[in-house]
Formats: sequence, structure tokens, C-alpha cells
Amino acid sequence: MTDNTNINKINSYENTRRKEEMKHQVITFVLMIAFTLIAFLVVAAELSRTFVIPFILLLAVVQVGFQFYYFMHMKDKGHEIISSLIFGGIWIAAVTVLTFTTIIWW
Amino acid sequence: MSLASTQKKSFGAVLWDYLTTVDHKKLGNMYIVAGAFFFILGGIEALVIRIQLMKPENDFISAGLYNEMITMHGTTMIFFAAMPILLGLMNAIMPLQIGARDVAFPFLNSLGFWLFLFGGIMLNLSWFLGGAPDAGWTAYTPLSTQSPGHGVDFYVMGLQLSGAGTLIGGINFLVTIVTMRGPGMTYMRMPLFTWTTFIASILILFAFPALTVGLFLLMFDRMFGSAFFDVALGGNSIIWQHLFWIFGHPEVYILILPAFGIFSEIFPVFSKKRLFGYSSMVFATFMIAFLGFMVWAHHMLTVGLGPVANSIFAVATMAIAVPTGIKIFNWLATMWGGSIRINSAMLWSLAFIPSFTIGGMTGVMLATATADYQYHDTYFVIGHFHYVIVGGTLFGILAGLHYWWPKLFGKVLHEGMGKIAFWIFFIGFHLTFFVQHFLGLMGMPRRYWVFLENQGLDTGNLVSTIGAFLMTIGTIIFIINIVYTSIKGEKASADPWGTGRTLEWAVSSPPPEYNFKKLPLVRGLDAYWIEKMDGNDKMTPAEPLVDIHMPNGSILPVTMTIGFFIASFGFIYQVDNKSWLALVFIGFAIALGSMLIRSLKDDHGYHIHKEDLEREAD
Amino acid sequence: MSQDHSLNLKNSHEDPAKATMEGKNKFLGLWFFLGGETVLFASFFATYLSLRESTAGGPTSQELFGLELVFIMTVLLLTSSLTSVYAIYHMKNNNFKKMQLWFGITALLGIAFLACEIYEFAHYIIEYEFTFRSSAFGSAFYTLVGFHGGHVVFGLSWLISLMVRNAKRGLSLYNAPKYNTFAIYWHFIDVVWVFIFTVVYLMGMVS
Amino acid sequence: MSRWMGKLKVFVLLSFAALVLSACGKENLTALDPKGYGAQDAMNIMVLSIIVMVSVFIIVMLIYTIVLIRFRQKKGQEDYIPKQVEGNHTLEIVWTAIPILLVLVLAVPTVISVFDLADTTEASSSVNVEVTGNQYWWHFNYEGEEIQTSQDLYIPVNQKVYLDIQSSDVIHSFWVPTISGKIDANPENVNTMFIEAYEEGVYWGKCAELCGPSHSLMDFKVVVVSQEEFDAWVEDMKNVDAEEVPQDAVAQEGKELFEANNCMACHAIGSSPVATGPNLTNYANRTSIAGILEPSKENMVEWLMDPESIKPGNKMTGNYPSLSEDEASSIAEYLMQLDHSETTPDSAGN
Ligand code: HEA
Ligand code: HEA
Ligand SMILES: [Cu+2]
Repeated sequence: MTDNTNINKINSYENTRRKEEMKHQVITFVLMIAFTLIAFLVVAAELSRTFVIPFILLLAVVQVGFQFYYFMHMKDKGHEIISSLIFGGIWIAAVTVLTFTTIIWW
Repeated sequence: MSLASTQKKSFGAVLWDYLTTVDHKKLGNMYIVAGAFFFILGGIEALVIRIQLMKPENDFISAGLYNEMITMHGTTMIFFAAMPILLGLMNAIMPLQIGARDVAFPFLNSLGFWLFLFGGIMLNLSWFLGGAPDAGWTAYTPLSTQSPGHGVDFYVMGLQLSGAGTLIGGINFLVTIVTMRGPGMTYMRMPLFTWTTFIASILILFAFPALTVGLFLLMFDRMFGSAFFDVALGGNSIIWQHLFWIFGHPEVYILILPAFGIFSEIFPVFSKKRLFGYSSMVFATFMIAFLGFMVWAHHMLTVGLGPVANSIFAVATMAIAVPTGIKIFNWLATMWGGSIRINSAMLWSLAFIPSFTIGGMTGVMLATATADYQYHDTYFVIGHFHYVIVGGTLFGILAGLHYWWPKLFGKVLHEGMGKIAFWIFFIGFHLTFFVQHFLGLMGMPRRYWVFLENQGLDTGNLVSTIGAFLMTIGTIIFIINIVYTSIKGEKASADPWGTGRTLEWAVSSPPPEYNFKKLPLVRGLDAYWIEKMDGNDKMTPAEPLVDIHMPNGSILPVTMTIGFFIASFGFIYQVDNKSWLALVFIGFAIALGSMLIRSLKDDHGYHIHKEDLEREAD
Repeated sequence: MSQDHSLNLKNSHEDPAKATMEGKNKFLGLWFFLGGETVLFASFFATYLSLRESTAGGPTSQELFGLELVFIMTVLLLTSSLTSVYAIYHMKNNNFKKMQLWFGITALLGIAFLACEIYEFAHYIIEYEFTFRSSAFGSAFYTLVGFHGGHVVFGLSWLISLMVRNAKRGLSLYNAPKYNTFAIYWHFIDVVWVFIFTVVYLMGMVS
Repeated sequence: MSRWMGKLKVFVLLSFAALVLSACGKENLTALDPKGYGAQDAMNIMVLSIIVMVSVFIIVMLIYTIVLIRFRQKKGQEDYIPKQVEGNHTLEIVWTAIPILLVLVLAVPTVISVFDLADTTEASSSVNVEVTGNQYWWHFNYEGEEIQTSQDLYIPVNQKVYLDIQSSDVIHSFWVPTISGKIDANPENVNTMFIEAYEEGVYWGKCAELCGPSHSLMDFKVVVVSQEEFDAWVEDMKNVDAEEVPQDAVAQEGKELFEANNCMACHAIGSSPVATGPNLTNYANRTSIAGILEPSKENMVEWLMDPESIKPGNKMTGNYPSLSEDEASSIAEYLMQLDHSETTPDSAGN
């Protein structure tokens, strides 16, 4: 029996932790929608190109960070190998995109 | 699936067993056998090339056929011979080395194998269906988009299939190494072959998607009229070159790193000394992999990317000499002070050091961009990469085969024949490829169907051809050795070399299907050696004898693959007649149907019971 | 290795998706796969970026794209990401019914997204005669966005077959990892979309 | 032991044999005897890198040989267990640092010369030639001069000549080993590089990027002449009269056949920009027929009768009515009389 109460305790602790986490995720979501909105508004406002493009790219990167770290839990424990591999992929992705946007057009 | 099925099984049963197996050791052997088959095909193609180039203006084969030969030789050797044999060794050995009972995804493992095999069959069917691809293994656009007939289509679909298989294999190995390491097997206690498997798998994971995309674009351009490489519609043919080499350069390290791993196993065992600088070896492997992704444009130095790009890529390329050098010197230091025994496995490994060093050094010479304007697309490059690929990867494969043969097939290869085969092959190898460096500098570009008379290229080419024949003889002796051994060879003990250091030598040869009756407790690097030094003849078990959970065999990987195989034909031939699209639908129906069955039908595997295990002899 | 797959979830405080070796393997395997997918999509993006001005006289991105539809699509997909988070939340609380419900909503949102995309493509083809074969830009556009769409289709089929298959069985340590891997995959699709709407649509409209 | 010595001997012999071979590469084809700016630059780097490589190789082989001589298991040592050495930091640092230094030694001159060779700032004050690679021949258009030629590129000695290189179909690569390294001819962009020859002569050029069945037959020549001869050649070529009446009746008949068979649709004589096929101006002075055959009438006839057997996959095959031997011979006669310039490949020979 003692076993069970223990688990129950843990469970209730876990439950509150999960609720807490869920709250974070809803906030994340609201932020993402807000970011999206800002990005669209900036483009709709037809501001100068040199400002808009880096700005919306930055918003995208932050949004993706939210996705990875909150929705996909990359911030949690047990994700060390995963995040090093994902960052590996991102690094190669970045190098690829960089070359294609620079040296493919002479 | 029963244990100890000593009674003879019917042919049908054996075949069914191989079609449905998910056992990593069987799959490993199947990879090796299929890879060897493709190696012989690629080798025969190489011979045809060398015969054609035996004398100036030879007309042994036609120009078109020559281009098909080189394309098929390169593609077959890289994708269907060297890589599968390495994957086979990884499959068979790596789980044993980390003390695992299987890989993480036995089902996917089998799927990966079948995709590779059918990809290879697909590619080679092109010989019989109107002509093989003829745009080089690099399939540069727009030559490849304009190539008439279906040859290049077979190249695209064949590589797409096998590429998917390889990707699956890579992910499987990664997960296996992360989660399935046995008790006590920390990362820094993993044998080097496991490490190189791990890192080569990372390379596979990140390199193959670029090829996948490139092949898709090529497929769309050739089969569905898109305009990626069609200059008239704004396309750009350089995109293909980038995508191909973003894949292609890491690919050459996918070929060499596992071979490095094999040598790192063999040198310690036959020097009776632990690997010198273990952690720097791991680090160097990571460095090679990391840098390997940032140098691909060294294949494109003459494309006209501009001096900035050329300089960056040239210098980055040269940097790879540093970690590779660390490895070479660590191997030498491993042997220094050791007690070296030379047998066939060791001969191949020893021959690797000078051969690969030459190849690596010509690689660094190629990286000096200014000089590469001369070397590029000449026989100098052919010389370079055969030195690293044959002298590195192929020597590694042969060393690994001799070394692990007893573990894979239960018998030790014949030493005498092994040595004769080695010497003939080794001499032939240097004869063939050493002169090619000079041929290149004397003005012989690669992919030349004929070279003209009176250009001073005759002697060199003849020498090269003679060497190729010596390599053939060497290979044939090796094959005879295999046949002889499997008939006459003696059964091998668990540790036939006597100085085995890693876990695979702690289980019988060949190992039982569950690998370890009780998972062993690993107490350090070279786990088995440690036990031996402590006077134990066995590993200490980490668990009591319990039921062993085993995955079920399945025919679905084969049916899935056949589905994709059929669909590929549909894609290829719908260009001629839209009704071939039916095959696409049929093929996908079969493949998706198999997937559906797989996901709907629960597969919990089965257990080998404790009682049965107890009855088994050790 | 796990011995019993019908293990009662109630007594476990571990994440049911990662409680078994199979579960852990699936989880890692999918993540690693996503690492590869990153490079896959990067290659498509890179190709698109180098060809986006190669319109060969055909319609340009400024002429084609509109903000409204893309915004709707973005909200649909983002929301579906959130609903799948809810579903996983309920999975961890071992509430199968609610989990199925939220996944159901996720699927509906996904289908709505797909419908918008099909409408969009049809619109370009019919109104502008802008196809896959019009120009290198056309090829690159449809390929990049289409591959993302293909991922959505695949994800939906996966989800629906999971939901149907397990509708009567409830949650177990055997199927929890499957739902969990699906959810991660689904988020990744959203990640890709964030870049698509930024790089393709928004950047395509900035002149 | 003896086996290893044997191996070494074979190896030394082989390298020696190869070195002897290398000395006798064909003049004006080999990259080992550079006579131009780019080739010389490349040669300098090659020599430097060979020095580095040979020293590294000697060190590796030295350790290797010592290891194999000293540390073989001797009889009675079967049970001997050597000391299990983990590693040695000093050693590891040494063999990391030295290669880094060596790489730097190579990298610096490489980068310098890469930028030097890419420098095209002087292009406007020099000879500029538009080079087009075609399956399987090369076209040259002297910018600003209204001169079009094919297959033989005339340039003045000791002067940088700027080439704007492009392809009309698949990728080719322009390579004249003795004068300079190669650069690709891409279909979608122009690559610019310069060549400068230090000696007069006729140099072999090769296509270095697989471009189809006759890739190996896509040879061309660079004819390097003195500045005066080059100027004379330019003058001659600017004043070509395509209507010029041939000297004898056979050639006259050849000319008529040439026109009747619509050869002009692809081949121009004079500075007309038609470039579906090689420009035939000054044909009599060509160094070769179709880039590979000796320039003789028999070969010309053979080519005209069946180009496919000489250059598989070429674009001429099947694009004109088949010719009888007599007809081909007349056309050959006509073409072999197209002697528009005093400056010939022989001028480069002196
Ligand atoms: C197993 C395969 C393999 C391996 C391991 C390598 C290794 C290397 N390769 Fe190679 N390469 C190929 C396979 C391989 N290559 C293939 C197949 C092609 C042609 C593809 C095609 O076009 O069809 C090619 C082409 C190729 C090119 C393009 C040539 C051209 O087309 O113009 C270049 C250019 O830089 C290059 C460079 C290198 C370098 C620098 C290394 C380095 O990794 C080598 C490092 C090793 C050493 C240097 C030796 C040991 C080091 C020491 C002893 C330390 C001290 C040394 C120094 C300081 C120099 N390779
Ligand atoms: C793993 C890779 C690999 C391997 C192992 C080899 C092995 C060999 N290669 Fe190859 N090669 C490539 C990869 C490889 N090659 C690539 C990528 C290209 C570039 C292609 C391109 O340009 O697109 C190339 C190109 C290439 C060329 C240049 C062609 C050209 O540019 O025109 C040449 C020429 O000599 C050549 C020769 C050889 C030879 C003689 C061998 C030998 O080592 C082979 C030895 C093996 C055998 C000889 C087999 C023995 C046969 C039997 C035992 C069967 C006996 C039975 C019967 C006869 C029935 N190869
Ligand atoms: Cu490379």
C-alpha cells in the first residue's frame, strides 16, 4: 500500500507540474500567433525591404524556437543528444541556404 | 524460429526465412553478399573500361557504351558495393560490440536492406531495358536531363530507393547506439568501430536528404517537365552540382570512416596493445565529419564560383588533413611497442597506411585550388580517389572481412590464400592507379572513351590495364578462398585470434540469434580484454537468466519494397505512355497497404523462454 | 526490455510515451529523422531561394501571392499544433477520451489547412496559368510548398489510422509512443510552415 | 621481413618508372612543362605541395618501417603482453600542430594565386574572345573585331587574353594544359578567365567535362603567334570575302554543292554570326579536321561521308543529304582552298 500512496503523491505532483507546463504552452501559442500577426502586418504595411526581411526572418526563428523548445519539449531533460543532432541539421541547413543565396548567382 | 533447429530445412523454408528475417546478423550477411555481388559487377565494368583504354584509339566498345560503363561502374561501386558491405559489417558487428541483443528497429532494418537491394536491381535492369545511365555517376545537369532513353531515369529511381534504405539504416544505427548499449557500456567505452558507425550514421542522416532532393528535382525535370535545370525557363544547372556534392563529399567520409573503425579494431588486436589515443581518435572522427560538410565545393573549383568561394572551400578542405593525420599517427603509435602478428587481416590493414596516406596527400594537393584547375577532371583525380577508396575503403572492407569472417560465418579464412590474394591485389592496385596521376598531368582528362595516338599516354595506360588484371586475379583468389573455407574450413572458436578485445569475441562464432544469453557487464574500454587480463574467460553477466524478448519476422518489408519498385517503373515509363501511371497506383497501393498492415497489426514479438535458454549449451 | 505491454498506466508516473524501450526508440528515431528532414527542407528552400526570381516571363511572386489566405492557413496550422499539445497533455494524464477528442480537432484543422492549399494551387493554375512547368520559379514553388503539403497529407493519414485503430482499445504503453511521435512530427510540419510563410509568401510579397 | 623489403623495392621501382614516364609527356599537351601564366602558377603550387607531401610521407614511412622491424612478435613471445599505453599528450600535440603548419604553408600561396588568377581588371585593354562550347566543338568570337572562328584559337604571345566562356548546350570545360588551368563552360552564365602564353606554338586544348559520347574527341588548338603575325591575322580575317570565286573547277563545283546542300544553314564562312556548326573561315589553315584528324583531303572526305563514325553523337550527322564520294571530294577541295590568312599554324612554329 505504501507503494501506491507514493505513486499517488508523485502523480499529483506530476499533475500540477503538467498543468503548469500547459499554461506555458498556451502562452507560447498566443505569442506565436502574435508574432505571425506582426510579420503579416509589417509586410502589409509595405515598409522598407532592408528592414522587413531581416525582421520577419527573426520572428520566424523565434517562433521556431518556441515550437522546438516548448511544444516539442526540446528544453526538457533527456533531449541532449536530440538537440545536438537537431542543431547539427540546422547548421548544415544554414550553410546550404547561405551558399545557395550567395554563390549560385555569380 | 525455433531454437536449435538442427534438422535440415527445405529450400523454400530457408528462402522464406531470409525473406522475412529481421535478425541483424542475418541482414548483415545479406548486405555483405549482395554488396559482393555488385562489387563483382562493378569490377567487371572496371575491367571493360581498362580494356578499352589499353591502347590508343581502341574500339573495344562504342563511345556511348563507354559512358554507360563508367557511370555504372562508379554508381555501382559507391552505392551498391562499398556502402552496403560496410552497412553489412556495421549491422552484424556493432550490436555485438555494444552488448545489445538487436538493433533498435529490426523491422526497419530489414526494410532498409530490401530497399537497397531492389534499388541496385532497378539500376542494373537498365542494361536490359534500353541502355544504362550515361552521364557519369555525378549525373551533371543538363547532360543528365538531356540524356535520351531511360538510362538516367533508372539511375534516379534506383538511387532514390536505395537512398531511402540507407537513410533508414543510418537512423536505426543511431538509435541503437544511443539506447541499446548494454550495462556499463558508456559512450567512452565504445569500441572505435561502433564510434565510426555512429558518426558515419550522422553523416548519412544529414547527407542523404540533399541527394534525395537533388534526385527529386532531376526526376521532376525528366519525367514531369519541370524547369529546375532548364536554362530556357530560368533554371540553373549548378543547383544540381551543389546538391550532389553537399551529399557527395560527406558520402566519401561515409565510405572511409567505417573503414577507419575497422582498422582501429584490427591494429590493437594484432599488436596486443590498446588503441593509442582513444579519445583523440573519437575527437578526430567528429572533426572529419564536421569539416566534411563544409568542403563540398572543392569538387566545383572550376565551375566559376569566384575566388572568395574557391579560397574558403580550398582551405577548409586542407584542414581535414589534420584530424586524418592524427588518426594515421595514432595507428602507428598503437603498433609502436606492441607485439605485432601479421596475418591477412593485418596485411590489408598495414597496406592501408601507405596507400591511404598517398591518396590523402593527393587529396590535399587537389585542394590547392590553383593546381586543381589543372588536376580537375583528369586522371589525377581518378588516381586520388581510387587510392583513398580502394586503398582505404576496399582495403578496410577486406581487412574487416578477414578479421570478422569467423564471427560472421563461423570459419577462419585460409591464411595462405589470403596472403597470396593480398600481394597480387596490392601490387596490381599500385600499378593501376599510381601512373594515373601522371597520365592526368600529361593531359589525359577523365571519362575519355579514347585517347589519341602520339600523345605520350600509351605506356601509362597499358601499365594501368595490366594492374587491373592483377587486381582481378587477386579478387578471384579471394573468392576461391571463400568457397574453399566454407567447404573445408574448420569451425572457429569464440575468440579465434586469441587476442580479441571487444565484446563480439565473447560470444560464440557465429553468435546465437539472441547474441547474449545474459547481457554482459562492461567494466571499461576493451571489455573482453579486461576480463581476460583479470583471468576470467567469460564476461561477467549483468543480469540473471530471464526470458528474452525477440522481434517477429515479417514479409512486409519485401512487399513494401516491391510496391515502390513497381511504382518506380510506372514513373519511368509514364513519359512514353500515360497508361503506365497505372503501375504507379498499383505500386503505391501495395506499398501503402503493407504499411497499413504493419501499423494496424500489433506486433509484440515473442519470447525465448528461460527454460529453453538453459537447455542450450554455452 | 519491457515485458508487458498492457501495463496499467495508472500506476506509473513516467511519461507513458517513453516508458518502454520501444517507446524510447521510436521517440529518438523520429527526432533523428527530423534532423534529416531539416536538411531535406533546407535543400528545397535553398533551391527555391535561388530560383525565385527566375520567372521566365511568367507571373512573379508579387503578382501571385495574397496575404489573407496565407494568414488563415498559418493560423489553422498553428492552432492544430496547440491542439495536439492538448492531446498529449491528456495522454500524460491518461485521459484517453479527451486525447482522442483533441487529436480529432487537430485532424480537422489539418484538413482545413489542406483544403486552403488545394484551393490556392487551383487558383494559381486557373487564374494565372501558373504551373509547375511555367518557369523555374513555378517548379521550385510548387515543389517546396507541395512537399510540405505532402507531409501534411502523410501526417493526417498517420493520425487518422492511429485514432481509428485505437478507438476501442484505450491507451496503453504500446500505443502511447505512437501518438507521441506523431505529435512531434506534427509540430515539425508547423516549423516548416513558419519558414514557408515567411520565406516564400511574406518575402515574396516584399518588393 | 624480406617480404616487406620486396614490397618496398617494387614500390620504389614503380615510382621511378612513373617518373621516367612523366618526363616524356607530349610537348604542348602536358601540364608538367608549363608555358603559360596559369600553368606556371599551378606548377609552382604543385612543386611546393609535392615537397610537403614527400616529407610527410617519408616521416610516416620511417615510423612505419621501424614499427614493422622492431615490434614484430618474435618466437617465444606468444604470451608476452606489451604495456597498454593510453596515449601521450605531447606526441598528440606534435602531430596535430605540425600538419596545421604544413597546411598553412600550402594555404597561403593557394589563396594568393586564386585571387591573382581571378583578376580581370585589365580585360578592357586587351584581346577579348567569347568562347562557346558546343557538342563537340569550340567557337571563338573576337569581341569588337567581327571575327568568328572555330576550333583554332589564335592569340598573341606574352599577352593576357581574356576569355568569356559559355556553353550552348551542356557543360563543357575549357582546358589548355600547357598554358593554363581549366574553367567550365556553363549554359547559364559567362565565366571569365585569362590565358597568357610565354612561347609561340600550337597548344592542345581538351574538353574536360563529360558532355556526351564524343567528349573525348572535343579537342581544339591554341595557336600562339607573335604580336605582328596576330595583327596581320586579325586584318586578314576581318576582310574575308565569302563570295570569293575558287581557283579551279573542282573547287567551284564544291562550292556549288556546299551551297546546294544547305551547308550554310549551319556553317558560316566569314564573320557571319551563324554558329550552329563550326565557322569554316580560313579552313585550309586548320590544324585538324573535326578537332582530331590530320588535315588532309582524304580525311575531309571521310568526315563528310560519315561523320558519325568519327565523332559519335555529333550534330552534323543526318542534317544534310548523303554525299557521293565525288561530291564529298569536291566539297573537300573547296574547303581546303579557303586560305584566308598568311598567318598559319606554321607561323607559330618558328
Ligand atoms: C573514401 C573516399 C575519399 C576520401 C577519404 C577522400 C579524402 C580527401 N579528398 Fe577526395 N575524392 C573522392 C573520395 C575521397 N576523398 C572521390 C570519389 C572524388 C571524386 C569524385 C568525382 O568527381 O567523381 C574525390 C575528389 C576530391 C577532390 C576534387 C577533385 C576534382 O574533381 O577536382 C578534392 C579536392 O579538394 C579532394 C580532396 C580530398 C581531401 C583533402 C581528402 C582528405 O580527407 C584526405 C586527408 C588525408 C591525408 C592528408 C593523409 C593523412 C594525413 C597525414 C599523414 C597528416 C599530414 C598531412 C599533411 C599535412 C598534408 N577529393
Ligand atoms: C568504391 C568505389 C570504386 C572502386 C572499388 C573502384 C575500383 C576500380 N576502378 Fe573505379 N571508379 C569509381 C569508384 C570505384 N572504382 C568511381 C566513382 C569512378 C568515377 C565514375 C565516373 O566518372 O562517373 C570510377 C572511375 C574509374 C575509372 C575512370 C573512367 C573514366 O573516367 O573514363 C577507371 C579507369 O581506370 C576505374 C578503374 C577501376 C579499377 C581498375 C578498379 C578495380 O579496383 C576493380 C577491382 C575489381 C575487380 C577487377 C573485380 C574482379 C572481378 C571478378 C572477380 C569477376 C571475375 C569473374 C568473371 C570475369 C566472370 N574506375
Ligand atoms: Cu570531396
